[in-house]
Amino acid sequence: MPFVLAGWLFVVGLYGIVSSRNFIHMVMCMGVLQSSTYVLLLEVGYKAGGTAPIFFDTQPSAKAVDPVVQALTLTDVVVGVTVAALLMALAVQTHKRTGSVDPTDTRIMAG
Amino acid sequence: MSTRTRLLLFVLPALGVAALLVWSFTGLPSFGHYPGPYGNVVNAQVVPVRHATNAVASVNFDFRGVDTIGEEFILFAAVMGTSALLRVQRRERQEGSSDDRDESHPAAETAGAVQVICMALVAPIVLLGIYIVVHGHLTPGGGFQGGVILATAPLMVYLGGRYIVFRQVSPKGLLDFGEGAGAGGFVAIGFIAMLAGAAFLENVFPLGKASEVFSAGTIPVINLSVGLEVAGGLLLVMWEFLEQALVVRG
Amino acid sequence: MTGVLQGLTMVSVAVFATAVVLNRDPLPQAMVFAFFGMSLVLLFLVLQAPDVSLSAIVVGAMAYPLMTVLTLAKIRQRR
Amino acid sequence: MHWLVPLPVFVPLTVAATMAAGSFVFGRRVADVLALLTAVATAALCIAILIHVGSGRDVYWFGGWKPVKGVALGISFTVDTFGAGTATLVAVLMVAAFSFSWHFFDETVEHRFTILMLVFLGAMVGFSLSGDLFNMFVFFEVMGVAAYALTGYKVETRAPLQGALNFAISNSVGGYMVLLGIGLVYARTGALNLAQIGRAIGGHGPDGLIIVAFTLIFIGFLVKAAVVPFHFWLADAHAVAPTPVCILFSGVMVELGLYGAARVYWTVFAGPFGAHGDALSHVLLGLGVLTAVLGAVMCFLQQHIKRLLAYSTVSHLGLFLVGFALLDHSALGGVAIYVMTHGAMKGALFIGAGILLHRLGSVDEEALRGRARHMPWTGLLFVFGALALAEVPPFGTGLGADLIEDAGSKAGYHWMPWLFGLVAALTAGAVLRATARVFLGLGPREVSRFSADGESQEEDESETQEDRGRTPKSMFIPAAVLLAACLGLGLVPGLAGRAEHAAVRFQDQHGYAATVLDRAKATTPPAEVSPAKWGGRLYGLGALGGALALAAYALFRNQIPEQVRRAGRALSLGSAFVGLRRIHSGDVSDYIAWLTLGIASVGGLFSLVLR
Repeated sequence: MPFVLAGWLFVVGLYGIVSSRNFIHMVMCMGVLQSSTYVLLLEVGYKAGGTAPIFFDTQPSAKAVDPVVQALTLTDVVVGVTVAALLMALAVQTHKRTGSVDPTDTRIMAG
Repeated sequence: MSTRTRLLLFVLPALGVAALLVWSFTGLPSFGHYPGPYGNVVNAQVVPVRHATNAVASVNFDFRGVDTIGEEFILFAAVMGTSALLRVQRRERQEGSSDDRDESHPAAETAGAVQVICMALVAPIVLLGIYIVVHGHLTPGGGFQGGVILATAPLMVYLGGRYIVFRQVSPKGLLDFGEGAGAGGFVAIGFIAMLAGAAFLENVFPLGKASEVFSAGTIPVINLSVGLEVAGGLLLVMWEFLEQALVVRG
Repeated sequence: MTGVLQGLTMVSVAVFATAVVLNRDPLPQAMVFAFFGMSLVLLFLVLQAPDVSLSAIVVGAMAYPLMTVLTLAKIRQRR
Repeated sequence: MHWLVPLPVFVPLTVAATMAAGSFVFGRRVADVLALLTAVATAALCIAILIHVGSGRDVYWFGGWKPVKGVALGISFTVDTFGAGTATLVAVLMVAAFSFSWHFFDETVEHRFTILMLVFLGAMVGFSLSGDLFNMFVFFEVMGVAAYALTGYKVETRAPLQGALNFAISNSVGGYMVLLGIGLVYARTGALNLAQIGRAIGGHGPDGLIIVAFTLIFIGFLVKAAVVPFHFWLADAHAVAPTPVCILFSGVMVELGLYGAARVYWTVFAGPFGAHGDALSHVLLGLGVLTAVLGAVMCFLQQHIKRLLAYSTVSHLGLFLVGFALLDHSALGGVAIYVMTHGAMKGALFIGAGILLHRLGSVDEEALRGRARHMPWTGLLFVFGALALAEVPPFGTGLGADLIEDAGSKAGYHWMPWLFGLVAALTAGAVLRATARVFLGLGPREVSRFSADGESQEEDESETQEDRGRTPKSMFIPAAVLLAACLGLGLVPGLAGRAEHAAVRFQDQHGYAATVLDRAKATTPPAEVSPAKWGGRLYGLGALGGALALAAYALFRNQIPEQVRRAGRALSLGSAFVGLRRIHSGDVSDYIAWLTLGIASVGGLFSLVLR
């Protein structure tokens, strides 16, 4: 079952975030978690024996995989990288203020 | 919570989540048997109705163009946010003498050969980026991918050890302008359709002949504006990150 | 043939993802993450998604590493 | 398909992009004026749309892609009264926020803050109006990215960075859960339009895929809605975000999470789960009660006024979830009224906190003890805010609570008035206590329990550096207007009936699908509307009494005889509270562990009861 890969990525990503002691590591684990959505979407839209949904040199009648999930995944990729940029910027500033990127050292609010 | 406690708290629920996901996957159609209908209808309409050959680009910029506007504004907000978060505080300006940073070469250690290669790569990268942007409606690629590639050209200049040149070829005001104009241009195309009496973002431009560069109506125009935004935005982010690194050095 | 190729890339995605998570030192992790990105690109290719794999390339090979390296460079400088 | 519909989303976005493009032209004041005008225009557009949809629905097909044989090719905005009403609330609160920030920041604030606020505005309106599942996800993310950046805006201090990181990581995980759920649903139906998905899965009973997809999408939205145990990020973010941003966070952004969950439930999942309504209702009621009580208790334990208000928002979200859980049109109408009036009230209270910060440089109850004696009007603002929190008639919050309680009693949950009373007493009591301490100097001295409080004081001052001699009118007036609106909404004749009819339309899955896919004219199915009555309002007075008693206890507990205090200690509530506070650790890894626990337990419960 190829779909299990998506589940694995999601759970492994969660594990990474939960066990992480470094914000930069955490951002990359978020990337792993998010890749579960890419994988699920693209696997869902796949057709056995289908070609890419580009009809530049093939006939439109050719059996092509689903373009919609690919468009969704494209959007998703952009979301991922932009959120990562924002999180990195936050991590940089946190480090500047506290000298650390460990969530345990840097927190000051609780309760 | 200590890491240990947290992991103990996490283990069983994580197994539960995994079990739930696997249970849901048993209800999926088997791999390779996409049931439709959305994608099939789109595939059938792209060439005859839209005169575009890249179905993915047609979905992104025509059928579901509003999603992509949203996507562009995610990028836009992230760039604005990143540069707001990395803005150099007054306090730091006073501490680190920022005036002398123009003479510093952050990548000064770069070897001579690397410098030459980097500078030689600039032109091909720009060409490749433009090619990928303008053929987005025909072949894989488009504004986003081409925009990222375009943004790396000035970075090559930077890696070539020319920080001053980098700042000259990508002045901040111009990047701001490019980013804003790109995002705004996309929305403007939507409004143009409304002024023409059609729905927001309706493809009202001449459709041309499929598989030619000037075809598919608004799609290539939107690609251009997305390319502008992505290149401007990405460079702006890099600019801010570099600026940060330099203030510290200074 | 396609099936074997797909299976292999899926396994490699799973392996690299696990490696990313288990690698605790950010700089090596950034490298492993680049490999993970490349394995995703391959997977997208065998799933007939050239558009997505192209953007995964530009994100995984340009935007992401640049950002991570700059962030790490910045953080290391201050140590 | 009316041309007005896309405007309130794309006008603010256009202005934001233009401001970025022309950043070297605009000065700060030009940008401020432009932003305020845009927010006013957006509010006007939203109200126009609200009037235009009337008692029907309007479907706007972007790109002109109308559905073909029941297959939606493009994206639709499907606007009904609730959608347009929520959008109006967003825009009105944005007007208040811009007005407030006129004098709030010193000159270090740059145009980027205003630009991010405008993107935030457009995104929230888009989320309210959208009729497409993936499009909702996209606007959810736009709203998220703008919100994370706004939370961390005051980068010169540590707490906002921590708040923003916790917020961003928790909510991004929530967003990806939604997307995973969308992937599952798409695999089953090949559709992304809510109406089309609903129709495609409507006829069948739920199976594993549908239950898990529902769990993922629902919890993803509940992370934004800060339902326990997904609520941890909220207090961290709300306590540190700039005050104008807090107005929107507490007033409407969090509520949008619940709105999204409700929209998706009634357009998509009500079909397959219809036969299991009772079981679903029980699970959601449990979550709602837990959230309401925990939020209220945490609220009472706070000293940091913004954090206190943040926890009261958690508690109210619990009440809204309880109203949603009844799956009944009167209760949902009540929730709608409560959300509107709560937004106005919470906006006013956050403005009050912002005024304290502006004038006195702190929002810490203990640090401010008695220092606001010369600010009677602001004090009055807090007192009226507390009255609204206590659901005292004729504040609209009371009307909303009434409708929900009535529906609950009808369904056999006779404890419901007690729950509402408890929440009202604890949250209003906390605000009254803080007010008495800050404006009158009452009560015993207390040690700042957290080092954070001491530090945040120094930090908060950097938010503003203007002359602090008096409260600018641009701050006070929006708060007064919002409170007046909270009061006035409770007095609008026939509001309850209209809200209930709107709820009936909101819950009418077949009618929704018919309007979207078959271009059928929207009609309101006949429904019994509860008669207008004021009897339940006595609870409001009772809750006010409780709030006064609690505040008095907190302020004068040293005067209580020792024996009584010892008896109280024997209940060992104190150590329970310490434990409760310790759970809110400020460490985002902990939050994700709790989130995982939440997914597993809620998903597990759903899989047991919904089959």
